Formats: sequence, C-alpha cells, structure tokens
Amino acid sequence: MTVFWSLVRRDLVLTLRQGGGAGMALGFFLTVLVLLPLGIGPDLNFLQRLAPGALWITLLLSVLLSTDRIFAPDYEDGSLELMTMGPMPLELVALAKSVAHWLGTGLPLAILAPGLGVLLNLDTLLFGPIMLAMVLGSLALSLLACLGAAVTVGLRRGGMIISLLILPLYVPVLIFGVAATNSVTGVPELFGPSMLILTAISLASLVLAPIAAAAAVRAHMT
Amino acid sequence: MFSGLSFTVAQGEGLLLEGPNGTGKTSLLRILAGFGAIEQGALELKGADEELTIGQRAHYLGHQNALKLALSVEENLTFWANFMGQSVSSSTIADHLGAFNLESLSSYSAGLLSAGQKRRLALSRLELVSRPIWLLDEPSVGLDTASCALLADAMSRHMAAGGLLIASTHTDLGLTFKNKVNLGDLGGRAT
Amino acid sequence: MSFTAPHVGFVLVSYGFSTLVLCGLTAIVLWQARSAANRLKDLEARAVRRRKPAKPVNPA
Amino acid sequence: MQAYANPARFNALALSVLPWCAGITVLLFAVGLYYSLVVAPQDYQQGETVRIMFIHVPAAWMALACYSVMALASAVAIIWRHPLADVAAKTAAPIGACFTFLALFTGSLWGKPMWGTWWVWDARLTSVFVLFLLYLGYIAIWQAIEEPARAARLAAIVALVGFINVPIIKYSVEWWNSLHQPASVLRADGPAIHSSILTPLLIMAGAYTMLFLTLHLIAMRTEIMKRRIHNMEQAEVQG
Repeated sequence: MTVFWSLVRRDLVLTLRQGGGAGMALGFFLTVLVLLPLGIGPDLNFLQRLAPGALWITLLLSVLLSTDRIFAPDYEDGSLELMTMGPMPLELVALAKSVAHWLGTGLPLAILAPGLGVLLNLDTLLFGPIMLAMVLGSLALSLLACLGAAVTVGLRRGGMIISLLILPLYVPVLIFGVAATNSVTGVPELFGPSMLILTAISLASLVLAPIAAAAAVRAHMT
Repeated sequence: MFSGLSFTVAQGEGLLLEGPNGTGKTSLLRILAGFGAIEQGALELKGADEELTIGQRAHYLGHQNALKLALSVEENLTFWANFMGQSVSSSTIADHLGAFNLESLSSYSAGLLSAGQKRRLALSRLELVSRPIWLLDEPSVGLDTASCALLADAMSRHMAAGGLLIASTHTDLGLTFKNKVNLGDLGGRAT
Repeated sequence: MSFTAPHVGFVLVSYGFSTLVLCGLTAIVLWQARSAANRLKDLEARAVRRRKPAKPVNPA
Repeated sequence: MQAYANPARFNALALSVLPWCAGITVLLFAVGLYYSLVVAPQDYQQGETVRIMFIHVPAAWMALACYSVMALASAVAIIWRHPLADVAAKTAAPIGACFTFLALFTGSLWGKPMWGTWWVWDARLTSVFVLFLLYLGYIAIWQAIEEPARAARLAAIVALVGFINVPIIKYSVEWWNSLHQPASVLRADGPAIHSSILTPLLIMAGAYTMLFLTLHLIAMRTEIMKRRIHNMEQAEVQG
C-alpha cells in the first residue's frame, strides 16, 4: 500500500506548494458566497431558506475549479506514462489521484462549510448534517472530477469540456446532498434516507469512477 | 510504420535502433513499453514470471524527463522509487545522484536545474530501481561529453549485470552494440 | 470586568481568538525569518568552501 | 549594484529599530489590555460586550491601513521601480489579511449580542469582506508566478485596482443607511466618545500599529533573505 500512499502524498505536497490548490478553492468558495446575497438581496430569512442549496452548489463549482489540474501536469511532463509502467494498476493510480484531490480541496471545504454557512445565516441546527453530508458528498465529487479529468487529459480547452461532462453526473450528488442537509424535521436525525443514498453514491463512485478513469487514460495513451 | 521486423535480445546484450527520423524508432520503444498496440506479431519475454507485462519489467526514458519542478531533486527520486515499489534511504539516493554527479544539488528544487542536469536526473532514476530491461530513446540528447561517459558507464554496468538494453540514438553512445537494426531499410515509411 | 454579566462569553472568545491569531502570526513570521537565516548561512558557508576548498589532508 | 545597496542598508536599519519596536508593542499591549478589560466602564446598554470594540476597531483600522501601505508601496514599485517597494507590499499582505479576518470575526462576535445575528449583508461588512478577498487574490498572484520581477508588477497592478474598495469601506456607512456604527473617532468635529472609552481604544490602536510595524520589518528582512537565497541557489546550480 505504500505505493498508493506515496502517490497521494506527492500530489498533496504538489497542490500545497504550487499556489495552494485548497487556498484557491476556498477563495472561490468565499467569492461565490459574497455574490449570492449581493445578487439575491440581504434579507436574512430568505437567505436562510436558500443556504443549504447555495452552499452545495458553491461546493460543486469549487471542486470543479481545480479538476483539470489532476491529470494534466503528469500528462505534460511524461510522468503519466511511467505510472502505467508501475507495479500498481492504473485504476489505483486514478483512485490515489482522486483521494489526493479530495483531501486537498473537497474535504477542507466540507469541514469549513458550517462556518461559511454563517454568511448565509445558515440555521445552526443544520451545522451537523451539512458537514457530514458534504464530507460524504465531496468524496463522490472528487472521484467524478477525476473521471472527467482523465477523459479530457491532453485535449485542448479540456477545462471547458470537463464542466459539461461532469456537472450532469453531479446532479444526483446535489439532490441527495441538499435533501440530506434539509432532512431536518425538528431534530436533525443524521442518518435519514437521503444521507444513506448519498453515501451509497459515494461508495459506488469509489469503485466505478477509477475503473472508468483508468480506461480513459489507457485510451489516451495508445 | 514498419513491418517484417524481428529481433531477439539475449541477457547482457544491447540492441541499437538506427535509421533516419520518423522511421518508427520511438514508436517501437513505446510499443515495447506498453504504450502502443501492434497489428500483427508478438512480443515475448522468456524466462520471467508471466503475469508482469514487458512494461512492468522495463524502464522507459523518452524525450520527457518526468520530473516535478516544484519538488526537490531528492523528492523526485524518492517518489519514483517508492512508486515503483522500492523504499530507498537517502544515502542510496545520494549514491545514485553521485553516479551522474548531481549529489551536491539534492536539496535544490528541480525547477532550478538546467536541461542537461534534468536529463542526468532522469537517467539516475534508471539504476535507482533495478529492472531488467532498459528502453532508452536518444538518451544522450542534451548531455555534454562528460555526462555521455557517465551514461555509457551506467549502460555497461546494466548489461554486465545481465540486463537488456534497447536504445535508439543518432550520436555515438560510446558503447559497442552486438546487434543493430536499421529501421530505415525495413521499408519504414516516415509517417 | 465582571465575569457574570450576560454575553461575557462573546468578549472572552473574541479576546482569546484575537490573541491566538496574533500570536500565531508572530510565530509564523519569526519562524520564517529563522529558517531563511539558517538557509542563507548554510549557502554562504558552502559558497566560501567552494571558493577556497579545504586543503586535502595528504596531497598525494 | 543599486538594487543591492539599499536592501543592505535597510537590513541594518531594521535590525537596530526592531528591538525598540518589539518593546513598545509589548508595553502598549499590556497597558491597552489593562485599560480595556479593567479600567473601562460597562456600557449602560451593551454591558461587557462593549469591550469587544477595543480589539474590533483597531483590527478594522489596521486592515485598511495595511492595504493602503500595500497600495502605496505598489505605486512606488511601478513608478520609481524601487526594489524595496514590492518587498514591502508583498510582506504586508498576509499581515493585513490577518487583521481583516480578525476584524470580521470580532465584529461578528460583537454583532450577535447587539443585532441578534452573526452576519448581516450590510454595506460596511460586505465591503470589508470584499477587502479580505482582495488580500487573498493579491497573495495568490504572488504564489502563482515564479519569476519575482514579473510577479511584482502584476501584484502591484492588482493592489492598485483593489484600492478603490478602501474609500468604499470608509464611507459605506454614510452612503448606505448601514446598521454599522458611523465613524465616531476620526470625525471633522472631533471624537464623539467619552475619554474613558477613547483612551483604551487609542492605546490598543497604537499597540496594533506597532505590532504591524514590527512584523512587517521582520517579514521584509525575511523576504530580502529569500531573494538572495534564490539567487545564490541559481548560481550554485549553474556554477
């Protein structure tokens, strides 16, 4: 397993050293959070009803932002080719890259989400559900992002195509994510049906996305 | 690309690929490394355990150096060693850097290195992780004479230890190759 | 300052957090200064050694 | 080489001033905290929470002051190409960002008991939040570009463009009927607060300013060292 974690560690070190991938995602997240009330109006009660959905959409866009940097640098400097010659199958390489992307951008945002939700006057009862839902959901987001990055690696204007490819795949994560956050009927029961379905989506993409991503990378190689 | 090509390379031997540009030298090396498909014919590796592909038993060095500029020289080598399943101590890394006299630069970030130094860093990766087959595509490009001599030493050490070497080059690598293949006169069209 | 007044928690948290952030900032700034100074000393020592290398013990 | 002449002189000057700055900072903080927490009376309406003012207002002032220092240094860097100017601008940004974050955080903590909510999208608060984003953008520009000279020019432009936000913050309270307290210290007709509140406020403001000055000098010396390290490493590698 050290091979797997050596790749995850290297990718994390690279995102932190080169202009902070996580910092960029957080900056983008904050910027979108500022624009929403300015556009929709400062009425707190209205914003409160809006908050879970707005936070989830902002998370989706923030994760999407750094997607094309998952495979592109390795493709450009020839590392990707050598990775196919390593002892570890390409599927696990894709999984390692998704995990690194998740730990770098998705997870920090998910943990900060309640704090940032304060800006949208998020109901404090929702702090627990939204953090749990976002932690689970952001894993699925990173896995699907990795798939999109693998499909568009090496293509000109790959960044544009990625959003068209992956956003439709993000729809179920968004629906069940917001539903899981809003599943609060009085007492926030954390493990309602939506949360379980959200977890199911994450686990399914944990298995399927790397396989598809590896196939896509192989298609690019030959 | 090319057809009617067949060759065998025994242990401890080298095969030199010659021929003008565009006759498929690089493609042959990439196919051997597993990056391409062959229409007919087969590639076999006798005497090795079966499930590993040729690529997983080989080192491939193309025109790119596969180096991360943000990482330091030592971090680059440590990563590749760990990724290829071999944990290495920093002293072994220092020795391998010494083989291409880069040992004084181990803590510098790879981005500061010149093209020649980056090439030597990529070459030092070959001996760091021991693999029987070396697929080198014009390894001496960008190297000064002193570094070419170091490269020749590394290649001869590899073959002496029973490794296989398949290399394409336009300049003299300072090695005598037992068998050569000229892809030019094999009807290799410049595609 | 009475510690039983209403909302006194907000005062304590804001003072505590401000102290934490400002001390953290100072620590980071000092740490970066120290590590840069060390790296500079190390480089200057190496440069001096390069300009006049130490005499070999037995100049055989 | 002119570029290296005055950084060396600056280093020597900074080194001699630093102990004094640090000493004064500690002294001001000690006196300021004592006045803020012990001497200053309770507010008849807000009770103890008025004490948050003594760390909220100085932080907000420093947030604006740091950005002004950055903008001024950037202007000097672009117009007279003074090598120390972009060092000053680059090192002021993280400190300014910290002060802005503290201003927002303590403001929110003060707002909850007073206005009943952690955050409200009010003109003053929003523009300070935008200021925080400008700081992040400025720091990101420096990190995104390797080559210092080019990064300096682009960062200077970003700082100057962002400076338009500072007057907006200053006069946002008047322009839009803002929930936020209008200026009550720096006013044409003199401060409108009782001295028992004003003294701790000014002392703490002095303490924050001295802290900025001390950290800024240290950070500038570090940045100069980092540039020499970068040049020496390059020379070493090519050597």
